Amino acid sequence: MSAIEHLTQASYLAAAALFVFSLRWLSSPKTARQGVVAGVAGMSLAVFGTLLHPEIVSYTWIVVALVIGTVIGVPLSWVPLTAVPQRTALSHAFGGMAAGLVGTAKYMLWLQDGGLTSFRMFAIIVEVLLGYLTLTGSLMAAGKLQEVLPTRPITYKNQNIFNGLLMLVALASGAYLVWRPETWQLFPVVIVLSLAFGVLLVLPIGGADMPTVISLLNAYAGLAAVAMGFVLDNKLLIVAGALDGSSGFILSVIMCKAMNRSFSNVLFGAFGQVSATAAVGEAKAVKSATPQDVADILENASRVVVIPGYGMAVAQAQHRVRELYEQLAKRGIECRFAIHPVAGRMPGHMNVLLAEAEVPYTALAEMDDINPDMPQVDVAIVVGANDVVNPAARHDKSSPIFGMPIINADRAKTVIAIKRTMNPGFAGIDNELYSADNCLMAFGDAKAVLGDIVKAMSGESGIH
Amino acid sequence: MSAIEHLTQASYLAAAALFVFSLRWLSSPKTARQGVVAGVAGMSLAVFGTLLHPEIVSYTWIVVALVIGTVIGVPLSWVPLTAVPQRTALSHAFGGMAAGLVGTAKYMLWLQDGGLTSFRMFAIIVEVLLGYLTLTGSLMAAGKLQEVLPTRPITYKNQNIFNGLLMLVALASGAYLVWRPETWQLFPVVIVLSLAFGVLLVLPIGGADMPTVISLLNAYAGLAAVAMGFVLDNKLLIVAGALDGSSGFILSVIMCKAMNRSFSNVLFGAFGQVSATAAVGEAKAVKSATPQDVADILENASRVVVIPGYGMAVAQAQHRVRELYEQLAKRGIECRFAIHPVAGRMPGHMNVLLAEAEVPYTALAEMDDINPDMPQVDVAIVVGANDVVNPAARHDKSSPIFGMPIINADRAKTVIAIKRTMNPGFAGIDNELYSADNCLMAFGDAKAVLGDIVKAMSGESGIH
Amino acid sequence: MHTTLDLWSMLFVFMLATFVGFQVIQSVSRLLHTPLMSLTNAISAIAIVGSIIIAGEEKDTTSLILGCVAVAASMTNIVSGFLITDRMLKMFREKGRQQ
Amino acid sequence: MHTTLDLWSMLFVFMLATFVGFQVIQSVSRLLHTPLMSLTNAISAIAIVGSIIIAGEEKDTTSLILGCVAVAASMTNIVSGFLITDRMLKMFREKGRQQ
Ligand SMILES: NC(=O)c1ccc[n+]([C@@H]2O[C@H](COP(=O)([O-])OP(=O)(O)OC[C@H]3O[C@@H](n4cnc5c(N)ncnc54)[C@H](OP(=O)(O)O)[C@@H]3O)[C@@H](O)[C@H]2O)c1
Ligand SMILES: NC(=O)c1ccc[n+]([C@@H]2O[C@H](COP(=O)([O-])OP(=O)(O)OC[C@H]3O[C@@H](n4cnc5c(N)ncnc54)[C@H](OP(=O)(O)O)[C@@H]3O)[C@@H](O)[C@H]2O)c1
Repeated sequence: MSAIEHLTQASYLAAAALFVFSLRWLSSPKTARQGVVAGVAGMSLAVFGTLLHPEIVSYTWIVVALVIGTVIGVPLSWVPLTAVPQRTALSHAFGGMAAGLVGTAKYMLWLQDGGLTSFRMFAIIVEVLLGYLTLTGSLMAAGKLQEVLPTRPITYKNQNIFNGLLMLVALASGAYLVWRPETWQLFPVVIVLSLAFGVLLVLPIGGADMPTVISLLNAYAGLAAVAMGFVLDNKLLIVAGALDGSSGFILSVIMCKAMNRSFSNVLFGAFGQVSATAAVGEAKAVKSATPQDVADILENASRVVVIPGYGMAVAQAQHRVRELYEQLAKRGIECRFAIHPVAGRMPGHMNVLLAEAEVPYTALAEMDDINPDMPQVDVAIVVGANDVVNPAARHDKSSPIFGMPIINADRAKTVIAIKRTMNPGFAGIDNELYSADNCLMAFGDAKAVLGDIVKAMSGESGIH
Repeated sequence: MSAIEHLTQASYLAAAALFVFSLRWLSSPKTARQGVVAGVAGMSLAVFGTLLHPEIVSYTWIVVALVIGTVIGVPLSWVPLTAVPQRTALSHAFGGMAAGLVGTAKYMLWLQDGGLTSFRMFAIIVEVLLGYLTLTGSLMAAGKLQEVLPTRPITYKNQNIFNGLLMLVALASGAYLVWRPETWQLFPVVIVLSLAFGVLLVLPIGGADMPTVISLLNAYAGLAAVAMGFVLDNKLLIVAGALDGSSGFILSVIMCKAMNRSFSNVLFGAFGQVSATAAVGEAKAVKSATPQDVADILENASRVVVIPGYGMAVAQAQHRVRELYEQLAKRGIECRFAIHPVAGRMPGHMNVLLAEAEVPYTALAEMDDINPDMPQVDVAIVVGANDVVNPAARHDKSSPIFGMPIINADRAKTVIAIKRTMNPGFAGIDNELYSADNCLMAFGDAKAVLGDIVKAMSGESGIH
Repeated sequence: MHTTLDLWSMLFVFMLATFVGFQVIQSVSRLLHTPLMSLTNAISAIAIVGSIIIAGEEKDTTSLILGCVAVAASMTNIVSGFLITDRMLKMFREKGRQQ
Repeated sequence: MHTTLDLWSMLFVFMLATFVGFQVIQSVSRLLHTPLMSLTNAISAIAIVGSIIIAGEEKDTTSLILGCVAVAASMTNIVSGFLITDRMLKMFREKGRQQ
């Protein structure tokens, strides 16, 4: 092994260590940006180490490709925060594609020079299958999130049987290829089936269920990188892929738990439609309040908790929320934010939006930390959240969200719920919170209502 | 690679995973015994996988050696708990010896058949150095702990210079061997120097400082196993050795932190005598109490905290402590145990002793958890602890233990300190706690004093 | 012989990396789950390593094209992944603005 | 070539195992630090794997003797380490006796 090769290997080892530190530093917002630096350093080391590779005969096309990638990548990082899920999905698609293409190229090259051992063939099949499946699956997910594709679940008769048959054909072709790698006619079959599979898997899933799907595709993209590592005998790929794979896996498990779905449901059945039980109960009487009323109530409170949800994201109301927070702080009223793990449409959604609006993260509290304090809270303001504050999850065994942990908004002395209508949220079920005695509804778009509340408060702030 | 070899490798992979789980399950006493099962399973798999090795020509001597090992090992596991540190040290000595011997044998074999690459030679040197150093160092530590050897630090003039020179000679011989592995005359030099080194390093350290040394030797034994893994190209050895190494390393860091010593002090300077500043202050007046007094005070308390220390271990008073706990529980008096991380003479010392006496571990509280509650505690009973409750650590900048975290016994309403004399503890400094207004001394052997207290309480328990 | 012994090395690496991954990810702050997604996204674009070799070897036109597309795709992920992660993380502050 | 590529595999394994070790050990309950010491003691006796091969190959008398002594020493650690760990762990209970 030449000195150059040692250098390459050393840079790979260092890159692997840097990636581990990169993720480790995400354990706190204080060290998190350092984590990005470590990640960039690791990636640069890995790329430079690779460019030293003696088998590279020309750099021209590599540089062209790198430039193209940069030119596409930079604007992709400017998307508004509400489009982050789509961007993530798109990015998984690219990752899957890269894995699939490298696997395909390696197959062709080894087919020519006879390097196809059955172990390598096996690794290639896994890489290609996961890669292309991730490509089309993620494109579908991105399309549904961007609402380019219909977001409703698309189902047809015998769907499961059809998918199962296709899967069988793909596995049989793969197995045959491992046995006889030279039957190249089967290789395109595997590719096409993998591509089809990605589409078919995401087709029956509603747009709102995409976050779980995206996390799962994240795990698949990671596993595809691992398989590429086995194909190319490259430990760095295995390490980075495994880190990515476990991240996707853990995030989907967290989402499942917070939504009270079983995990097998995600691995297989997340790929199944969410039964939207549109339980239309008798319309219960609700009390409503004007922004001025809300402002008055807030003025007299000493402890306030804001519970944001998907509606805050839709209305882009996070800046108004921060203004409210400042008004309260000015009066010495304690204001905290109660963040439910699956509030919004992706893990950590609320945190990023509030951070964008410059709410200090020290004011954010996790569900388990704030729930014991809820009975001492004077006013809980629910901003476009619905399912995550539905008390039915605690006691109504027949409810589809029964058992899902919720933020106990109903235990606060007064609850103010800001939403546009009495329509249900993501889970499609009514929320008894709104008809509770201590609950007032402030109907309207979250941004507008909050704006009025803040105006009412700042108008009075001189008097106060 | 034959099927058998694959089987061997598979068993190694499984063993490595089992070892990780084994340690992971130690995170809670509930799963800890499961951890032992995983460890045994991993070790058995590894041994069986190795016995399949096709290069083994005869099993006779292996079986003899295994039987001898078992015959020695079983009685070694019956030692009383107070002798656990010695046993651990002895066991590191065996581990170091095994590494050293295997390294020596491999050197000889490869010297004959010309297999000595400079990489292998390097790994062998590291293995042999760490192995033999651990052997003699651990024997010294065991001897000091068992008080077979003088426990006082043995120092002489120019000690550091002498050690440094020896180290230089050893490193130079090693380096020369890596360059020219065939100069076999140097190999015994390295062995002898390593053996000498182990002795010289532990010589200047007092018996009471042995726990830190033992943890460090634990780390060295682990690293020796890692080096053996590099010599034999065996990943399982590398994994197990790395796990062992990090454990020893972390435990010594924890001890250092809890003793407020810097870590470099441990890596290099722990190998230096602890300056016993026998600060003999003016003898302050102390109040003393009889066991009957203590029993009366306890009867009227509603929250009691017991703070055990090295004296409880010396006096073997843990069973009396449990009886006291039961007497209190019978009266509905809350009784908890405050465990300082370095109370006693090894990490976790108090926990094992109290567990032996069948005190439920749920009654044990860590320092950081109990300190905030101390002002609400009616009686704090200090059983043979001294340094870990010395308030000087909090405020006296000139004290050698300044900055060491302590259990705030002095903040309890009443403190009762059980010890034999006014002599200082391990750190050799006076303890102002004893002369505090709220402190009563119950002089005597911990076992006897506690026995009397319990007797006084149980005598009255009928009346109560 | 060489590739099969190496197979076991790779399995060891995979197993250990998975352990590390699970432990590290579980300790990521919940606050940062969205940036976590984009950061792992960028890291998994390590596929660029394999793509560069395929593209650089220029064994034949097909593999050159496939390799270059893979390089461009991975580079896109790297650039956008790290940039957007940093953009999000910059927003997390202990104190509010001007305070 | 073979041994040097493998060198890097071994370094990867070592690095990852160290990460795993640090994380796993840091999460060990403080209650159990004494049993931890004896358990890692038993695990590091994995040196038995190397010792068995040296002893079993019987290449020459010296290596046979060295190997056998190493096997016996490692086996001692395995047996006593696991037994004493289990003995200690058995004593940790949630409730006191007879309750
Ligand atoms: N975070 C994740 O990772 C994730 C992943 C998958 C699924 N989910 C699911 O998503 C749901 C999240 O719960 P959630 O409470 O955050 O949201 P939700 O239950 O979907 O409710 C959102 C509410 O916001 C209101 N809203 C919409 N636009 C609004 C606007 N412009 N102004 C004011 N209000 C507006 C809607 O009521 P109106 O229409 O009446 O205004 C709706 O009731 C959970 O069921 C969870 O399981 C989350
Ligand atoms: N745990 C570890 O891992 C570790 C490692 C290294 C060093 N250390 C050091 O060890 C010390 C531990 O502190 P500690 O408070 O537990 O112990 P300590 O400070 O050494 O004090 C022990 C006390 O117990 C008393 N004692 C001895 N025999 C007794 C008996 N038979 N009956 C009643 N009392 C008896 C002694 O006083 P009398 O002689 O007056 O009775 C002595 O003051 C710390 O300084 C720590 O840094 C601990």
